[in-house]
Amino acid sequence: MADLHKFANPNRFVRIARAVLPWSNIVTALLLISGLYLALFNSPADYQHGQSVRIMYVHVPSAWMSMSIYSFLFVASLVALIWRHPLAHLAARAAAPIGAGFTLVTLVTGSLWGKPGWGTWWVWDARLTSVLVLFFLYLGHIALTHAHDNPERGAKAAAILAIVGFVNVPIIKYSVDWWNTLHQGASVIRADGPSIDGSMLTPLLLMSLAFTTYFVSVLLIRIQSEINARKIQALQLSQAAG
Amino acid sequence: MTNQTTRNGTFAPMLALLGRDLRLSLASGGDSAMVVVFFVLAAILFPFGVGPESAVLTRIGSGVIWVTALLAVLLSVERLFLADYEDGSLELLALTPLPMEFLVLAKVAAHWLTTGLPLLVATPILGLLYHLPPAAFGPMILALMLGTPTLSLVGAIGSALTLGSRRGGVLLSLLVLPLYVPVLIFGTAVVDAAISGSGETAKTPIMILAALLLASLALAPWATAAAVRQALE
Amino acid sequence: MSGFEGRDLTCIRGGRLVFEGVNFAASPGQALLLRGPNGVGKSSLLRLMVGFLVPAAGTINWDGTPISSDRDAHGARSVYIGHLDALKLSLTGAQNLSFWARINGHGKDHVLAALERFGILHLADIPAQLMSAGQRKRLNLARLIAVPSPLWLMDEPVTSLDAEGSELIEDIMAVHLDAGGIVIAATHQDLLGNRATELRLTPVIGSEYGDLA
Amino acid sequence: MEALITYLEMDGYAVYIWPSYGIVALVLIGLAVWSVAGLRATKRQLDLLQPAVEARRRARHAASTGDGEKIAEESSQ
Repeated sequence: MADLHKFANPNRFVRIARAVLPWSNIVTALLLISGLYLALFNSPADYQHGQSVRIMYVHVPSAWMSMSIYSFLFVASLVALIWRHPLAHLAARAAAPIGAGFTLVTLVTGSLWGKPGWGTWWVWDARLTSVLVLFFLYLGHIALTHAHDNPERGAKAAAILAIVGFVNVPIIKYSVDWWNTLHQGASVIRADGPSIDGSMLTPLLLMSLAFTTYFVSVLLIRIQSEINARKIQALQLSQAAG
Repeated sequence: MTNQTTRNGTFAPMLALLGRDLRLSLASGGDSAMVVVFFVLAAILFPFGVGPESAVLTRIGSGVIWVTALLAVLLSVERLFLADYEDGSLELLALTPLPMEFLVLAKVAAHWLTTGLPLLVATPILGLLYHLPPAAFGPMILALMLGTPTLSLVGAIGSALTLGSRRGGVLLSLLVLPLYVPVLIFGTAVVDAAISGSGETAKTPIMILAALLLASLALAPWATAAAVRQALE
Repeated sequence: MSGFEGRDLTCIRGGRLVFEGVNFAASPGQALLLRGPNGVGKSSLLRLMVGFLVPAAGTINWDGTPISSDRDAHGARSVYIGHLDALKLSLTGAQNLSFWARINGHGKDHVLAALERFGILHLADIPAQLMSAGQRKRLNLARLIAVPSPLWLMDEPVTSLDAEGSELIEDIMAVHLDAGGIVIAATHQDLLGNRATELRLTPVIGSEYGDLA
Repeated sequence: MEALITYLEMDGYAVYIWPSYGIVALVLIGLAVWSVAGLRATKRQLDLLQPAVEARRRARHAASTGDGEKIAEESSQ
């Protein structure tokens, strides 16, 4: 490239991404297969929750993912704003939909797990409610990135929101817990998971690792398409400038 | 010809901005009156939905008052920077010797005086409509006094972030409402504690509301100033 | 080196390279006119000078120190005249101007002098709503005097001004230069004759990739 | 066959377990497919745009070589 800009050389990133992607796909597949095998076939039913404990093997890992991706969003936004690194903006923009996806999965599987336990589809359990609020933080971030005509503006605004949001997550968590204990109706038993013994821990960890490598794979794909989209925009702009 | 800006403290410029904003909002036919009317009207709708039984109304009273107050602040905070952004004043405000963070504080103060304060004045009326016991009026006013500035501060972040965006209003509420959850929880808790019994239990939520206010006094100006700066790029 | 200078400036907006390797220098008493066809980045360069935009590369210095080190000090020493008039329509001419004076830490003593200098003293108590576009432009330009600052940064200062207004603003600029001030304007008109040096921006060829080459 | 059915029933929890894994599959696969499709679409558009810009640049470059303009090297992807 004649006048490649040295500030953010995405080609180096694209080369790395292309190298890493096949491996992370393979690892994800292996982890998923082994995880699912253990989760669905080779682990005992829980004495208290019965077979429905198998939902936990997807519910808990996706909850962990929804929170860790939001932290990823926070770190990417910090890097983007402090060091003005355009790739970090794209990483945040690529990660947000994945995080929202995992949060949605957490909510749906949480409700499906709650139904046999308490007989209702939705329980205002402290953790589930916090995840519900987190879901709207994700939607806010995604909406803000696309709300401005100039994608650069949207990225910066969303980065600031991610930082403000991240600072608020513990506050929201604390206030929802406080609110939950305050209104602790007799009927709602605490939704803590079953005591996790060895045979259940391994599928849980395998599934969590599988989800993490899945996140890495999809993130690398999405960042590459964000880079292409920005190149297309730059091409069109220079075409417009004649 | 050096620039003789005597940096006579940060308050004169802040007061100048505060004074201008107050004069503007009074001149433009008191948009604070509209905010109060929305507040009372929205709160009046609930009895049509849930029925007039006073036991029910008392039970949901503080929650309804807080949610409608929160929505009233949200609706009015959208225009906080919009007018200045559209007529080019925001650029010039960023060029004053005073850091943007202080100007944001002045604007939020002006916003609170024109919306938060009128809401406080209108709250007793709703208290009567919802048959809240007299013991609840004091804590309700105190909770709103601590809560509404926080709502204005956090709302300012949202309004700066949505400057120049296409769907301002709806986007603003999507960004800001999740951040309002803690203020709503502890705000209503103050009144519930006052209604249900010993005033003692009301102390904790009041302290937390005050903590939330101090935290947003620290975080919001930085975030809003950063959002305004990137909106001016 | 006292004065205002920029070295090897590169500006990227919206992923597109606007210009690169641009240098400028203006010492006290000098005027600099930014020339070039539309879309070449005159306004972007001006916004770099004001500090709204941060250059992707290169630095802008005032008396040797980068302006990014103390944005508020740079804000205090400069006056920016943009495309928009930055006036509140419900406030009168004097109220608008004295607001800008007080918020920049000045008293109101220059306000009436500024209105008079721009020939709009009679608009002191008239709400900006009732003023014509030319009068509003003069009220906006009156900030140059109401908020005394050494560095004047102007984007198309003479648009919507009649001939008499353009002459007036040229005289005021000349007085400012004589007093050791600096004037930088992005404009198509010829201003200040030989007292102004020109910086011609040319469209950047073949640089279709911005920060994400 | 019998064992399969009893297994699938999951002691009566089937109606909760399989939809859970269904939503997981739906979201994960959906996200992956949507991302890959997005990447392909942008690549295709980029390949379309690339030559057009190249041609235009060479034309402008050829026209302006007269006045010693900085020769932009041929961009090699």
